[in-house]
Amino acid sequence: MRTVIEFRVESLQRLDPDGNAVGELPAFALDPDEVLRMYGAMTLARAFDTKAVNLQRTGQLGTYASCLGHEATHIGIGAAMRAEDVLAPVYREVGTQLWRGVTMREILLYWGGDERGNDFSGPRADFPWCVPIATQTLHAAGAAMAFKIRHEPRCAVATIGDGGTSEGAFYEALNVAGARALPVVFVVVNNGWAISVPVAAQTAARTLAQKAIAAGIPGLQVDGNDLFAVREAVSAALERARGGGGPTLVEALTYRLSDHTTADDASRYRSAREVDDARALEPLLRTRRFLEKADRWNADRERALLEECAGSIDAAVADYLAAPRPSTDAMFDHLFANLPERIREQRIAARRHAGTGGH
Amino acid sequence: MRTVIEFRVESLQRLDPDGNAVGELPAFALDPDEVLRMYGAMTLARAFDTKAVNLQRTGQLGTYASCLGHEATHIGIGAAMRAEDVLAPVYREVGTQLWRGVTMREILLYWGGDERGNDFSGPRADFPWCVPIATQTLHAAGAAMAFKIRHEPRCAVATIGDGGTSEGAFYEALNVAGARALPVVFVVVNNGWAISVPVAAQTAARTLAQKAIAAGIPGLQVDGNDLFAVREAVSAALERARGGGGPTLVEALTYRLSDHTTADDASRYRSAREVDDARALEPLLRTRRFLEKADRWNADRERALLEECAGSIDAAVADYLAAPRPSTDAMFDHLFANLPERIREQRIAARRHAGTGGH
Amino acid sequence: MVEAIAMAHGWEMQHDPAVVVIGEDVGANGGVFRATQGLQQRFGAERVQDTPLAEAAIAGVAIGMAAQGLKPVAEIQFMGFLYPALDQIINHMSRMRHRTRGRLTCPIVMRMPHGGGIHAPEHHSESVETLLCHVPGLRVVSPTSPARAYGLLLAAIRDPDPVMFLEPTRLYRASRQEVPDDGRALPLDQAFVLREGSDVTLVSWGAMIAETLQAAAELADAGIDAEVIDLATLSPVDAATILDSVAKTGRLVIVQEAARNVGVGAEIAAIVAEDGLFDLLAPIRRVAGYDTVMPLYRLERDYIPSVRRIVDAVRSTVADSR
Amino acid sequence: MVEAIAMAHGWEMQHDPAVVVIGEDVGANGGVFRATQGLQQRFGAERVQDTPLAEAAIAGVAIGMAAQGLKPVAEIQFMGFLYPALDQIINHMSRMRHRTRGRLTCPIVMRMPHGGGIHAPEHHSESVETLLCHVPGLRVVSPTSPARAYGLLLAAIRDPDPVMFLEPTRLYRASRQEVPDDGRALPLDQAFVLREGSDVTLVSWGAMIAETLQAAAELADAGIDAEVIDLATLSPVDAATILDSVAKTGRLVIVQEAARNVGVGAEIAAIVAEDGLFDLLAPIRRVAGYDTVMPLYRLERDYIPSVRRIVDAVRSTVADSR
Ligand SMILES: Cc1ncc(C[n+]2csc(CCOP(=O)(O)OP(=O)(O)O)c2C)c(N)n1
Ligand SMILES: Cc1ncc(C[n+]2csc(CCOP(=O)(O)OP(=O)(O)O)c2C)c(N)n1
Ligand SMILES: [Mg+2]
Ligand SMILES: [Mg+2]
Repeated sequence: MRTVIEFRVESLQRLDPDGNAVGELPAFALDPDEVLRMYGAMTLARAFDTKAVNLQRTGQLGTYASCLGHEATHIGIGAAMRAEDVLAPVYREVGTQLWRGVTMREILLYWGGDERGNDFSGPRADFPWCVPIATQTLHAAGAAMAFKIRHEPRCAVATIGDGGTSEGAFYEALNVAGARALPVVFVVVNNGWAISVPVAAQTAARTLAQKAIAAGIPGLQVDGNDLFAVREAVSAALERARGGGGPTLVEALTYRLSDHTTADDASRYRSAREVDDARALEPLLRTRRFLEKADRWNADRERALLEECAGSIDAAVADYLAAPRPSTDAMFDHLFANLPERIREQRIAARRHAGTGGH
Repeated sequence: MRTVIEFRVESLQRLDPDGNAVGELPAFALDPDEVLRMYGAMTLARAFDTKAVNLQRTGQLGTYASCLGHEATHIGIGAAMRAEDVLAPVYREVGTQLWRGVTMREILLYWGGDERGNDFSGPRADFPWCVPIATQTLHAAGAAMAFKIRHEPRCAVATIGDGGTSEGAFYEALNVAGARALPVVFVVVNNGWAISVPVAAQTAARTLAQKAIAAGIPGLQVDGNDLFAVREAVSAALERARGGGGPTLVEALTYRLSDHTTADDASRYRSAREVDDARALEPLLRTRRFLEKADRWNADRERALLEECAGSIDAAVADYLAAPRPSTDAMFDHLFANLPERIREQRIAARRHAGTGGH
Repeated sequence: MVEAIAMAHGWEMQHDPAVVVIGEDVGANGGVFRATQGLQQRFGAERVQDTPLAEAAIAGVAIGMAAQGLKPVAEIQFMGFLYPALDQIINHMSRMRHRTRGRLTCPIVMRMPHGGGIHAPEHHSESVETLLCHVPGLRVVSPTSPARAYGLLLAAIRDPDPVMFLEPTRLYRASRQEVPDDGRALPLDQAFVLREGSDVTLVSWGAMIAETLQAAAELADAGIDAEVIDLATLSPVDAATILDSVAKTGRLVIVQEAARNVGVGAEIAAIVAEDGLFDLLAPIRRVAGYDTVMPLYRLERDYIPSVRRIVDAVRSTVADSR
Repeated sequence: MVEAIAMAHGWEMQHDPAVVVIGEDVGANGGVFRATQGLQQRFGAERVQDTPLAEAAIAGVAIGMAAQGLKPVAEIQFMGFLYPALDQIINHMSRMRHRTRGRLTCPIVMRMPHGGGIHAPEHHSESVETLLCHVPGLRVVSPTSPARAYGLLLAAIRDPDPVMFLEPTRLYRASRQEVPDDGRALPLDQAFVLREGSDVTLVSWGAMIAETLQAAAELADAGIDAEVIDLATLSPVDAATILDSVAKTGRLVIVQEAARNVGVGAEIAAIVAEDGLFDLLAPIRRVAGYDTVMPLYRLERDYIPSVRRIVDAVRSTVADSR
């Protein structure tokens, strides 16, 4: 047997669970204002998330997918991207979306059953929430193909869950991106679970980063609870992609501290012990510790930040709750640019029966 | 950066293009009768294939996918399998199928537009030809799952082309097979081309064997024009699978010496030079050289073998050509075990209009 | 209904060792709707397997298992996630018997929640039975009560060919009914007349049966006597039962949740326009989902046909009679 | 027809830099039917790209490109290989505009050969337009002559929404027709009356138009004057043209190659049974593929409706008139 080719998967950590730096910190982590900005965004994401779950529990929001525990990954991705890049998220990337300018009101509208939530006023070119698992990775590849054909210095970023890496579409996206050296970064948010299925039952692969090897592209792991490592790795991948170096797969190792969604009861399939262990590694705490050690943070500032978050969240919630129900016509709006005659007739019929349904 | 895990792809060769042994030959290669049996099967496959192409050219067969150049891979796979194992082939594995007992008449019937060709009288549990690329890999995984659940010491083998490795279904099959440690072997028959698309345009992966890494399963390359290497590698993989060791991916490197099918004209997209170079490496020649060097073969024996092949082929062709057109009812036979009333009515209507169509 | 479905699984697994259950979250979690609740504990993790998250794999692996002698019952988590499995279902599952002249077969049940009305997220409320009904070689079945869910699911598992089993999501927990666990199957390929009537035939299936029955009750108050047919097997349809009914009533209103265009309702209308035309006293009417995307949940009650829409359609039909 | 299709690509790529072509073997090989012949040489390997062999990727990448401002024309090599792409088409392509309230759109054409009759291998002869026609948010178009192929393909590429463009395989090389390369599009959403007549309306589409026109000619010899409508846009259908015709003729025979059950023909029958019932002098008839798998080629001529079947159906319709 002759060895034809060798591979290795590497892993990056910059901030340990106690908030201590590991190795050489990247420039942005040495800029305290930048770290504060990211910590603020993580805090907002968590506070907003908590509120959204409460709204669901009190019947004011539909099924909602919490991002509890994913904040470092989400904000790390967001902070690594440029405004003109494009995000193709799943249903859980609240943090990244907030960072990129999707408003809390839009997020609530979407999960509140209203398509207007997808009409992002901020990142106009970003893809909407994507529920059919893994499909968004191909959209990111296609967006990257458009940028490449037009010679624009832009990149696409797709996120995907650990469970999502079992879908064929994911591999097709990695493969086409590799074959055409597309400017796209795939981030696998490995939070340990796909609803009730743990990663070990999902695949025999010991890392999800190694799935990149199948496409002949670089893949690496980062500690997904480590804001600095995520941002550094995604930044490097984006830089390479922007320079024509092609795609990268980044696996961010984190943990889903919540139920899968508000419709799920995780206690049916995983132990409280496991969740407790994971909670000790969660990202806000360690970022706060880092800031505290650098003397940039204290209980007062934390309190002020939380109040500020609460204020903006309350305003957004009020806005959301005040949004009038869409008109019946909205079912037909934007179906086609030019609505065919037969469907125009249906729009008229629908007006006649608006509000007669019982669900 | 910390290294988390390392991989290597190895490659196996046992017979060089001049027919010289490389390294230590496996037992079966030291048994001259066994080698002769395999060489005979390769020769039959090539002679049959030539005949099938001619039948197509003379309007006596439909579109046909030649296996010219694939004989070592095909017979190597066949010889490695046990009768009770199950094959899930593509549309090109004529050699493996002949070895396993699919008759030439059945092969011709299928490509002659008659479903009866799929009712293999020999390997009753083998899957039929599979045209939708990559889908057969999941059938093999499912078959292996059945064997595992029933604790039967049987394996499934799926073949797939280099182009096929771009389809999501292929990765899903590797992944589920790995995750459940299924007794299945996937053989990628890398013949350099997927119709007009060369492997380098199909993927950035430098080997197709490395696609196994995505699923956490072993993958290796073999010289696909080297009968001994193919059989040895597939045998080892089957042995491991049968022993509960899970799946393996074997990439067999060969070359499609023919057009893609009889409907294709490969001169539109590849150079004669490339084909000539590949022809020098083709499998029959080197197996013959091996036998000649061992004093087990000469021109007379070759002539006798070719005559024997021609005789059995001619008989099969005559049989095929004599097969009566299926009845109109055959369209409805075997659609359901219990044909629903509405479709029974259609069967009657179809009889009334049998033979009125013009195509 | 969801308990009846779990119960049918349990009966058949107990009595037929070839039956295996696969799908996403069907094991420890018992399925996101609990339709496979308790099965893994009872029959073990080999016969009740969580699959990786891949629908093409679920269908493809089921085909491989079935061709080698097992009887897989596979869950697709929601009908909106069926699409990746369609290649395997259409190109292989539906035609393995035909292709191999009966040598290999696919005794498979693909179960999936169907339809809206439970305020679910995007893609969780689809009624795309058309995509399956058009495919030769498949049977498509949908139950409308716990008892029919039990009896039809048993029939589906026992059937030697693939059956697509569409479970109306909003009926999962809608009604309680004692269902005896007696292993008795109901017939496939046969519609059920749920209410006899003489003035108009209402044909429906799935969750819309609830609104249709309610409309029939309202119409009765108004002196219009509606016959209600539960299609049960959506493909192939039981044309005889429908034609007999229309011969009696002279009027046909079809109620479906799916988008109107090229729906199963179109097939029923076509059958009657072919084989029962001269029985018709009035134009056929379809009350259907609109030909637009199933909206997010704030508008779903405007999309799903209401009792009012059915009643209005029947009244117009009666008014338009010759 | 296939040259007209390549020509339409060429015109539009020349005049609109946003148009790109992707698919399997569309580059150096010019497509397995040569529908993209010469384009890569003319417009380069960025704008005319061979994709890896993956249909979900073709559709998904097209969506990503379109959402970011390009106008992809994507080839699926045969309609029987469309299925892996359905998830992307149904869950995303058809509804991106709707979902985002017009923020992102999918001006995409998915082209594919459609139908049988050329003695092709398994899976190469499918007519499964139903699967696309039922999906809200898609237009489905099929040309029946070189000129209509040119004009409709231009219209499809220029349309701001996704268009599924089904090219009848057996018409690719069936007829020669000089088509001026003038960039003139034909209208979508509109049927073409190919032959006027007073006794019966024949509605068809795709390759079956050939047999339908021939049947009309034979019927004329027998004194039956048939109007022939080429549906052209299969979804949404041009109901007005059909209803007007039936109002005139009183009889409707629908001819489709696809399996009968829940076909586009059912929709047409249903529309007429709803909105033209009292115009009908005779039962509607569908002449369709049988509800079985498209057989391998030795039997395909028994499967595809023959001129004889159409003529017989029309004669029965006339005979059954009231
Ligand atoms: C194609 C498809 N199949 C099934 C589902 C149902 N589903 C929603 S989320 C989920 C698990 C996803 O797990 P993972 O990819 O790890 O992401 P996470 O939810 O953990 O962020 C499943 C099965 C879906 N949305 N899409
Ligand atoms: C799903 C699907 N897409 C497209 C095709 C058309 N097609 C037939 S063979 C082929 C190329 C296959 O190449 P490869 O996998 O390398 O196998 P080879 O023919 O070289 O043995 C294509 C694109 C198909 N059969 N199935
Ligand atoms: Mg997860
Ligand atoms: Mg190949």
